[in-house]
Amino acid sequence: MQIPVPLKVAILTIAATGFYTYVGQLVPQKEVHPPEVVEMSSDLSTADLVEIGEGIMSGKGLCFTCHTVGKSGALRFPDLDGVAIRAGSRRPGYDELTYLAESLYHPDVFIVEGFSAGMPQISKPPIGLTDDEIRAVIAYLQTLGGQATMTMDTVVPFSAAAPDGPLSAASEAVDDGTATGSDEAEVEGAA
Amino acid sequence: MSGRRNWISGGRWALGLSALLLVGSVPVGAQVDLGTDAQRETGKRVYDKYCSQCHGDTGAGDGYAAPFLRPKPRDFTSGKYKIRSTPNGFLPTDDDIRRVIQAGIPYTAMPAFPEFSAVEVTGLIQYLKTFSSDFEDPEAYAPPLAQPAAPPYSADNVASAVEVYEQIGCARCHGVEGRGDGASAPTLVDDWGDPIRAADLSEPWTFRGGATREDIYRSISTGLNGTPMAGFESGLTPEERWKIVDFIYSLADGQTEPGYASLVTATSIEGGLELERGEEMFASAKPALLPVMGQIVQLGRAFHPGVRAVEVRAVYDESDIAFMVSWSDIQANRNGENSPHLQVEELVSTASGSESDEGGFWGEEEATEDGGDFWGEEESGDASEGGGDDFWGDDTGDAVATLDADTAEFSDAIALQFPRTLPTGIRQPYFINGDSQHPVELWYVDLGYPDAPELWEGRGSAALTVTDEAPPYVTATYKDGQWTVIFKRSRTPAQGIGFAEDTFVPLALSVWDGFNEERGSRRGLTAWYPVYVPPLETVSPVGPMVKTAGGVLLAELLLILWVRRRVAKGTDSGDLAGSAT
Amino acid sequence: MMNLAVVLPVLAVLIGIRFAKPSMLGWVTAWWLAAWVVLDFGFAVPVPKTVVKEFMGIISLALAAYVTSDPQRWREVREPTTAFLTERKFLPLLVLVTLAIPAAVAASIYFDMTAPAQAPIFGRTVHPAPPATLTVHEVTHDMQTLDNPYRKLEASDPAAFAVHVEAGRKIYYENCFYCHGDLMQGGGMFAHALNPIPTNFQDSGTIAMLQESFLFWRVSKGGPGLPEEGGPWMSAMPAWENFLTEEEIWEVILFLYDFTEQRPRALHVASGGEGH
Amino acid sequence: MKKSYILIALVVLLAGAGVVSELATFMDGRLAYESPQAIDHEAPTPRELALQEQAAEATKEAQEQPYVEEKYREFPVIGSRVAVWMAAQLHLLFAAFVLAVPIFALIIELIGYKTGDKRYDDLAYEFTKLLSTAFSFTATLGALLTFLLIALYPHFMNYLMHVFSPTFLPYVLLFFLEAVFLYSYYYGWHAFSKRVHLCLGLGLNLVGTAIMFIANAWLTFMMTPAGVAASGARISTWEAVTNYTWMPINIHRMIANVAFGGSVAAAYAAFQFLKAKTPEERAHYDWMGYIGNFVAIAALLPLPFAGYWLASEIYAFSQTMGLTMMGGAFSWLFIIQAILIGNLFLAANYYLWLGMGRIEGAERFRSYIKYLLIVITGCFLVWATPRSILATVDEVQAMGGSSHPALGFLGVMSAKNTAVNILILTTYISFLLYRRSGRIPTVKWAKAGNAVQFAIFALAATTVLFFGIYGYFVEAAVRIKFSVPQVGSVLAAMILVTVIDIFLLRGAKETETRWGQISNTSQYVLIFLAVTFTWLMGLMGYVRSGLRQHWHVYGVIRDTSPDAFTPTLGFATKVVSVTVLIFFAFLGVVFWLASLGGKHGKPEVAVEALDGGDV
Repeated sequence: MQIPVPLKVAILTIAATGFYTYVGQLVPQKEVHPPEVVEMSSDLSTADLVEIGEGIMSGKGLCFTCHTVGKSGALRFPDLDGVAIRAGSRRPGYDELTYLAESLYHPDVFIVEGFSAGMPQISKPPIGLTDDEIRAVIAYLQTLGGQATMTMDTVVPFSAAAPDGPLSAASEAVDDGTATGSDEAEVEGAA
Repeated sequence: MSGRRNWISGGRWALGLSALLLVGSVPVGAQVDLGTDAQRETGKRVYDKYCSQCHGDTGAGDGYAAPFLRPKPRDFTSGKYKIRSTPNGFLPTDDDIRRVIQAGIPYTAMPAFPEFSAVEVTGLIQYLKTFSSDFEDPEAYAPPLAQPAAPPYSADNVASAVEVYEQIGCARCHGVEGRGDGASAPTLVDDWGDPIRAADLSEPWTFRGGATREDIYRSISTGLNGTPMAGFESGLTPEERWKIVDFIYSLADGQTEPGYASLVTATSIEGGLELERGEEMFASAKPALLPVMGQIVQLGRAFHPGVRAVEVRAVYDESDIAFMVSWSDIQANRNGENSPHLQVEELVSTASGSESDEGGFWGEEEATEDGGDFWGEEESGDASEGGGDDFWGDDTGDAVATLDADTAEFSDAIALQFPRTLPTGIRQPYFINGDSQHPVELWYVDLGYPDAPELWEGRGSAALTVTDEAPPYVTATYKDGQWTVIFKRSRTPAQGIGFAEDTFVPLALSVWDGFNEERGSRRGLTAWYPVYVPPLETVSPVGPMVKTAGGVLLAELLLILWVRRRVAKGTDSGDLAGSAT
Repeated sequence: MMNLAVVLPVLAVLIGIRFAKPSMLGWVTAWWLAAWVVLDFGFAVPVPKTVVKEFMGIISLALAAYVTSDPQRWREVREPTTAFLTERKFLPLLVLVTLAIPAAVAASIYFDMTAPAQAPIFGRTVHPAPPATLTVHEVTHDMQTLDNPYRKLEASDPAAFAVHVEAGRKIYYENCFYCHGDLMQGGGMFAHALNPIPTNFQDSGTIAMLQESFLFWRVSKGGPGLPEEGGPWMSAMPAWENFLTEEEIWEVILFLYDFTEQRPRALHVASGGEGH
Repeated sequence: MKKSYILIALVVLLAGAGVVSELATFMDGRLAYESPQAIDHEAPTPRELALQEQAAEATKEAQEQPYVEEKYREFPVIGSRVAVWMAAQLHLLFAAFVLAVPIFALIIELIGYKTGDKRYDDLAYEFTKLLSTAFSFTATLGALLTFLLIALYPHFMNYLMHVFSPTFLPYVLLFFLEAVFLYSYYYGWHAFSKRVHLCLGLGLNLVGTAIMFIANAWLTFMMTPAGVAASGARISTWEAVTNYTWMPINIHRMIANVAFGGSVAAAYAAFQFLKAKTPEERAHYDWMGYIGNFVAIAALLPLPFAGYWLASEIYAFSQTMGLTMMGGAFSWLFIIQAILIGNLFLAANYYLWLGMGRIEGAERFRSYIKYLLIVITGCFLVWATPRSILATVDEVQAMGGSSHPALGFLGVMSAKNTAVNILILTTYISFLLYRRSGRIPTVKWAKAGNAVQFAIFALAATTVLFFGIYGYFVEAAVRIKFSVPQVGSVLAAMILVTVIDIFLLRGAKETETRWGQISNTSQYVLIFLAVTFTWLMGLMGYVRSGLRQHWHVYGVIRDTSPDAFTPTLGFATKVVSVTVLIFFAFLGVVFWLASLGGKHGKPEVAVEALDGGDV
């Protein structure tokens, strides 16, 4: 009944790892999931959108990694306080909604003076906000100095649901993203 | 321990003093002890840090927290101390004050301060005395009342006490069953005109003066200064007082601690869950007493919920589940209306007192100031001063007539709250009406309309809606100061949460006390408590028992065999890990 | 802290054993039992079962190491055990013990399975990780650099500091003491109705371990603002940003430290953390 | 007879299966041919036409489909994350071994060279023997890991290449160099002159360390990125390399590798000891195991301090990450870690105590063991006390919170720091006692020397305890700094005492050490130690990597794969356990191969003369 040494060693190894696994099962078992994807039903009110938008800005959207609200001084990215006031008048022919939407969908098309490009396309991975999430973000941005008017029925320019408008050409040029040079040309042209 | 010893020595002291009283006048200098400057300075230092936030810098009971408190913090300038060993109307002894400082007053904001040193407590006592000139008046002092050792509890006393209890009018305030629901209870105010509630004698742990039989005896003897509760030192013989004590003691089955539950366990019953069966259906269910707190998180805050605890029982069968919730209520308010989503104005403003300029946020009005409209007439306040044979005077009867529950604006109501879906992880919906991501359902019934229960869905307090789902069946009864409400619903509803076997379903309750002007977000509520529905068919423990025991036995036998073999072979080298060749 | 009625007799027995000089087996058994009795019954506030189990596991390991680390001791334990297992004269007792152990195991399983249900346990994260940034009243703060704006007054202008502390005191006694209590020990009037119970600020393991920015986060966002891993999700702590201004939150934080005579953890201190 | 029945049954079964399947195809065909067209013409049936059409459509569709770069691919059954996790863990374990063994092999060889004692040289050679197979395993597993990463995380790997491409060429070159050095070091053991050979060993170590530093840059960058823009674009590769945690990880890993390598080598020795047939073999492998364990424990002692440094750098990089580690989801992991390290210390001391059995005259120290054990157990208990205790609702209510009024004192940093320092000090005393047990000092000042040593220990212990207790009375900011004097006094005491001891035992009267006369139990303890070390490395690897939570590169590149969540500790420990078991299976192969090579070169060592006390 002599047990061979390798077998004994194997049993010891299995017993030791088994014991540690057992210890591992005794502690509280928590699974931490990435920030939840907000389920956005089609009947959300404007206030809901604002709330969700704020959550996205600080969570999934990572907006506050760079942007600030209510800060001044040497900033790397534009401060968002009062952005709703400026949004309607910054680019000729752009209303508030279009401006905000463009800034979110195609951040490199128009760069606020004094800043340089660098914002990732948040509608694309790794951040990858959905159209509805961007809708919520816009709703929140509208409250910064203004009144949120966004609803679930509002057609957001540049989103998948938007009909081909006067701006779709610009958006396509940016969308394929193959040549940065052409983007710059667009910026020049648009400015 | 030490408190009791104080009482015994106090009693001796009292005996000595009563001997002196018999001889002649009270020796003045011996009694007025206002302490030294150093003591009072120590006292002031302690008072300013630990006491003034409630009792106020000048001892007038008007500190920062005062507007939010009921009972109000003691006004030391009045010289009226509730908990004493001296006769009604007289100043307390130093030991009385010390006892309260060190032990606190249960179910009020007055905490216990056991960490104060003897010097600090003595200093504090002397400093408190400076607030009221009464302490300089030798006439205001009286020797402590005799506190005899408690005779053993006697069940016979209980039966004969009922007569005394009725005769001297206890029931008029405290109610027939002692639930603080007497006819004049709604009208009671203290000496400052603030509404005050008669003690719920079925919850001794809430007694301000302590829950032991000795404590109860003392409170009956001395009365509570400044409240309508008179002293019965002369009105009742010690035997009669002990009878009352035993009667009160019996109301909570001798419990002096509430024994709050952490779980509601449902019990399976036979014979169908028929509402007609009423309370009888719950006879076998284990009661779970859940503490209720005020809703102070959202606007319309209730700093003083009218309900302190609710008792929940649950029964179930294959198809249905039923909950019975009962709680003490001073008055059944069946008129008026109530609803979970109604907005109410703040009863208390933070701006009360000195800074009136920053009110706004809490609502402008201070309803407590003109409390007459629902707290009753003021004249009952001086009732305690009579103290003679008829302790209550005659006028309280009228007061009862003017404060009729039928004209109340707010009705009583109750809601059972469950998550809409069973939480999978540790995350639960917000305990007040859920939140946008984690909705809850409310089984709501306005007790003014017990036939029309409603099923609400909550996604936060701002998003409460009545659903068109089938509401639970409800019956509600009010008897001797106690509401008993029974809810019944299918265990597998079409929508919302079900009650599967062997699961924990979170439950939170909300109770609205109409008498306390509670409505909407102003209410008493509980945290989440799990409701456990055990499997209808319990797994027999025999299988696992036999299996494990067999396994252990086998291991033992193997071990014995192994050892024996080794010994027989003579290879037992003593090495733990086997032979060393 | 300790239940002397239990601890002293155990000590007496252990001292008695020292003089009685029992066999090694008896000695080990006595110590094991003594440790268990002290852990399970020796504390005024009972030690939770999970910790008792963990500690007894470690102590068993240590005793085993002690016995087997010396051939002499090991022999003293082994020989009587072997004798008990093999010798004929012990047979009746051996049969009894061999049957008793499975019986005891079966009994414990029986009691486990028929025990009344207990409320489920939720582990609690003591200090959940704060977010990188915090938006209160529409102002976004960087948690790394956020500090109490009034803290510097403590040195530069004690009188003004005292005014802020007093303001914090007023705020505390108008809002917080219902749960956290007059003495900040977490024992307010509603504390008995809450689960988890309110934080005890007097405990040196709470606010003294934290930066003021952490308190600012917890006060302003409350239970609803707890992060994903910050269980158990039942905290009744309100999001005070709905009731208090930013200044008021900072003031009440000042008061918390002032009353409890604690100091906040300094900003920018790279620490090894606890529990390592 | 019976066998033939079975055979027949099998044949019948197979035949039956064949008939059934044939029938099924036939019927299918029959059904298809029911169309009247099929009977008369060769033309395709409608079904065939439809099928052709379908196939054509699919082809067309595929042709029209644009190529889309995949972000993630899924590994079957266990998922991508676990696959990469296990591959990385295995690779790292072997790499750690391959990096560590040359370090102490070289040192032992050097000792042998300096003292002229051939036994050391043989021992170093024996350690090196384990290397070559392990090296191949490391390389193979590294390749597996790389393939898995590129296949399963193409998008993310592309990004890492974007940042780190300049480091790849040096890495590969160094890898070649490593191979050259390693094989020349091993095969050239007896070929080169000793000096040249030692230089080869040095080169091997330098190259190995450089390789590790480069690989560390990649993984520390994922944790504490630097040198890239917020968008992820590379600014400076050098900055990305020298990020916050790079150097702490380098140091931590180097020390931990030595500890791990020593313990695995000791396990090898233990395994050979248990299989040994002759007293000579037993003596040799006992000695080897002892040295291996000595190396492991000596490296283990400073490891907590390196750990503190790493943790403090993590805090400095991001408080959020620091709190996630210590206060958040991972806080319970450190209780498991405490149990592991407590086991390590207990087992290491236990091995030493057992080892005293082989030394003549060790009996005089036997009575101290009791007290050492009590101290170690006490420290173990303190370290394993959770800050917030798992308790039932009733227990929590009785405690008035999630921390116990009495035990709560043991759950905080002050107590734990004190416990760790005392634990280290005690283990060191165990070592000292062991060292002493074989020798009796002859110098005149022996008594005074002993007294001074004792005083130093007492002073160090008092300092540690003083700051531990004082820590409860000061604010946190001050308390954090207390670990410096605590650690300082322990380190100083260990150095001072060692120096005194060296002089004290000069010319000491030595008693006989009977190598090989040790219980088998002790050898299993060595194996247990190796398993525990390995498991601990797996666990700490998990926490280091898990801290990133749902990020590939913390704060820069988000993990959007289905595996982005942080699994439960229970799951993590299972993966770690499986990995450890696979590792030991592989290790068995390595040991076996090593023993094949050694069959004809059995160590011929004069057992009695062996002297292992002085390393």
